[in-house]
Amino acid sequence: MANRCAVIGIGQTQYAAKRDDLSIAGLVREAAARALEDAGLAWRDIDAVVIGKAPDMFEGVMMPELYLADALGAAGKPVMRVHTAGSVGGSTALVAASLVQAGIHDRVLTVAFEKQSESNAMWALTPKIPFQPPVVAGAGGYFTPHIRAYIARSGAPPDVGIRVALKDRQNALRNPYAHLRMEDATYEAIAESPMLWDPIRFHETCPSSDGACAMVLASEPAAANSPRPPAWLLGGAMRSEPIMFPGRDEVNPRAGRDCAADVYRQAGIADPRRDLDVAEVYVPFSWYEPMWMENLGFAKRNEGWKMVLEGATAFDGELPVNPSGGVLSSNPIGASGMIRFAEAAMQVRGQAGEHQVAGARKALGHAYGGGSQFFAMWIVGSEKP
Amino acid sequence: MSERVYGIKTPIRLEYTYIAGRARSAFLRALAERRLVGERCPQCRRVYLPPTGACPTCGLPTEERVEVSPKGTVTTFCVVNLPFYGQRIQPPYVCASVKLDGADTTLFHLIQDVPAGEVRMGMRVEAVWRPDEEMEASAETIRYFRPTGEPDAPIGLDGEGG
Amino acid sequence: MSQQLSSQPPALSAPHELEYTYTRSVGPVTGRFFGALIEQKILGVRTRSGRVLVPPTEYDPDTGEATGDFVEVGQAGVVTTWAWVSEPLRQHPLQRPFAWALIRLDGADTALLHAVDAGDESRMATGMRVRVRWRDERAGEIHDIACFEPEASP
Amino acid sequence: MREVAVVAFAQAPIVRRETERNEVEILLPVVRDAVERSGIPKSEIGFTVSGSCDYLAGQPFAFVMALDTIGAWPPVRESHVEMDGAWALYEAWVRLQHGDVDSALVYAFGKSSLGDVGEVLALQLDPYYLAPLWPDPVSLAALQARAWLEADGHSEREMAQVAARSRASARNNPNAQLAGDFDIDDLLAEPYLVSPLRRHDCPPISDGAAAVVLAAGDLARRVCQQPAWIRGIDHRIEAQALGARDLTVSSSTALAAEKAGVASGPVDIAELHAPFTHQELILRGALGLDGETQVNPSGGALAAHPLMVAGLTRIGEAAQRIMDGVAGRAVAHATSGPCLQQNLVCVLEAE
Repeated sequence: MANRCAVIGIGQTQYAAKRDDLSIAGLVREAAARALEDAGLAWRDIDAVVIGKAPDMFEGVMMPELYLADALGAAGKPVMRVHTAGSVGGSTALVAASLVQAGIHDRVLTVAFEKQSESNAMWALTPKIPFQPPVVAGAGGYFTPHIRAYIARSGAPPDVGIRVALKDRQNALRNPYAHLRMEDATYEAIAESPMLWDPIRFHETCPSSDGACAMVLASEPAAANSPRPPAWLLGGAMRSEPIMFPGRDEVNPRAGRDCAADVYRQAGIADPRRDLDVAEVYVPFSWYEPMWMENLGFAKRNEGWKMVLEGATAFDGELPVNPSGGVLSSNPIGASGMIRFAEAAMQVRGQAGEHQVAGARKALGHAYGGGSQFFAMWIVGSEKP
Repeated sequence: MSERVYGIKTPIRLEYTYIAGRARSAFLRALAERRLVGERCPQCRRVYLPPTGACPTCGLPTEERVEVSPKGTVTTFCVVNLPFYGQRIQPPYVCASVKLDGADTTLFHLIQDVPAGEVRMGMRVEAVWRPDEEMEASAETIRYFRPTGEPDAPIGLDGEGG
Repeated sequence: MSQQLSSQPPALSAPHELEYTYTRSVGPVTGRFFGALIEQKILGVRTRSGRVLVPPTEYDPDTGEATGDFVEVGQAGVVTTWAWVSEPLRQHPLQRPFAWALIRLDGADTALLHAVDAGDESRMATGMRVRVRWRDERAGEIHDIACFEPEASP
Repeated sequence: MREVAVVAFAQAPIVRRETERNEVEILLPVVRDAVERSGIPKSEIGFTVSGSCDYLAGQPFAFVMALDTIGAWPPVRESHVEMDGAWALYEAWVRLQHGDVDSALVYAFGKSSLGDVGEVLALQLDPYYLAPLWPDPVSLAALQARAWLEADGHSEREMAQVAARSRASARNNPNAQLAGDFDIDDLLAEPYLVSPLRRHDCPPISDGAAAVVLAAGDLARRVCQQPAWIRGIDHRIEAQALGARDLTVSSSTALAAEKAGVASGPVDIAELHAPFTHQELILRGALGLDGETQVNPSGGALAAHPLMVAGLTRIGEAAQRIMDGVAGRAVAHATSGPCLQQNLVCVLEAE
């Protein structure tokens, strides 16, 4: 069976609208160097590097692993680059873990990044397809119709999104790396912010960020002498489904449900709401929190919004969701999935500082991409499986 | 020592040819005659519009062509209020998923000739085409969809069997 | 493909462009190199092992270690290899036949890749010396080096 | 290491410009052909992974369309690398080591004709020092060719011989794009394209797709008469700056070959992903191949070079010859980046 794998080093950059103090190599290096330092390792100790990011049109650098080889100390080593749209940060971590689980490498550096300020996020995300009508709705234009369908289906009160955004904005104040730090976040300030794609308001939407996140994944023997407690991989899974087919439930996609069931089975999670202590979930628009609560089996169908109103997902709630402030507070798209995976690992290592959930022992990292059709999830724990 | 430069501007312009492919070209050519033609999967018998040439659930080529009605139902929609890069119409405007009668998948297009606040899920709409002299093999020949005035149609809220 | 469809007219195609002017931040090392170009100076950077890298990169290509101090290098150097372009592409630095070359400037241990305006292939040879030709209006980017030209033989 | 084998390979006829079908329509028959040849029902394939590059089509998320070709329903374990399909095969080989999944579908597609490959590939280079000068891949390869010619007393004739041999071998490859008999002296009489490279030294621009099915242990034996076992597979990268590299050798190929165990036995055939003639000769040296090895019986990248596909095709072509019983031990190689910057080596053996 697969070998054990542990996270022994984590590094994140300061997320911001524009990191104009760094080159692309410098941005990736900031996260990777911090991960190595956290793991007590030097560049030569790393056996392989796995890089992930979303479309290369963001930076205008094609297959950037080639240019980044020296910034990641990769000369003479294996390097791979993963691209699975928005879930890429998560799938990259799973591909890196796969190398350790397969017994091929002992110490793998994995990095995910996006430097969106090099161009314009909307431009880079909008495919230019001839013969198409001018129906350019932007990223939010794809997801808000599914939010509308969820509200109609679940009967959720109209302000659930505002409450999620308020929670994540307040959580971000406890995360030194967060991009958006809304000191005066209030219900009214969010409610009165301009409607971008009805029903999503300005403060219920994720920012465009520059940022990178890195982790050092290690085999059991390599993790034995890591200076700080490791986070043990208890389960990891990916699922994909097509974007458009008859009967597809775009609000509660089966790929997400199947992926969660697989990762829970591997980690021995019978009741996720009871057995997990914290979840870092990919929520780029506020309403996706209640929707993913149902998709992940934390709540019954059409009742995810109740968890928000009951405060279950609050920082001091029964199952804190996105104590880091989440994607709503920092969104370098290629890195966001890995930030979720890394923040989950930080929680079970007791390394999350101001936003540490007391006593967190098992945590979920979740990422999704494309038209809610690519899913990557992992569960990490403080105890060896 | 010399001053440090912080940034550079690098113009990148690449020219491509887009090949619509067999299935999509047939769909676009039918539009020039104001006909909406999808393709049916030989195995699951579902009609895909716009067709991609393959049935995504069966992994089989779709070949049989099926003409569907220019009328359909809004399954869901969003109201775009914000200006952003690459936009070609002034906000606010409504974009909606429209399931045409006879098709099993939805078309994403504009809804106009109705105040944004009145657009609703289940609303019956019909295609508004360009004038004859502007017809060509392009999805831009459908300018937008507008309400037909028929009573709303039920839509499977729970995502039937998804 | 079933018969029914093979008598189709050819597939539709159309041109489409991918265009954006990227606003890049260059970071401290490249930033110093570009800053020096404005003043008609060429900087290299020293690795821990003492090698001088030109153009200066932030990290040692062999070890991944951060590079160290800057050092000014010569404005002329030796061609280590070259290639002759008889029909320049629309975005090449010169629009008349020219040579791409790897040029190890005096004082550098690695070679810079740029264009050499030699006029004719016969004037190119590995080992020849070339000198930088500065652009008149310099903006702090790689085009401030307009190209290189064969050094007048003494 | 768990025994994993190639049990099926399929590819599309490689053409200069596919103007009728889009990527999905090219890929669909190739994926179905490979799955059918594998004898494993599509629904039982445990993992799917693909290789492609958005910049070839100039569309972000171009790979998402391809998902339609594999019938990803019910939802599948699927991943994608923005690299040549050979690296997707590596990811599949790693995944099969875990033991919970026994088969994998690997596919790759690429239409190099849609954009201007000379400009598109320049975006792989350093975005501050090099990409803004827009050096095209032929120019960079020409720099390498001259360094190699002048370093070891090689000749342009040796390069022309590689071209002639490749296109003669391609005559018995129905999927090859360029095939035929060429006289060495006629080739050498041609003008340079970018000196010292002539047109015959350079790869064609191609559109194509390929798919491979991998299976582990007993499943491989059950579905395939003579599986092509992956005895070793490894890949390495070098720093990119051409001015900081020794372009006359391929150190990353030599290192990958050592890790993959190339030297531990005779090599009947080698399928090398050398887009330019001099690169095949550099790779032969790095892999330690002698006169006994037949190189690129398929014609190699000089006969057909769909970007993001040609590397996976080398593994497919080598494996096919083992499955057909024509070779007992084969080496396949794939490259990525300018002037052989990153290289993958795979050793395949019959039982």
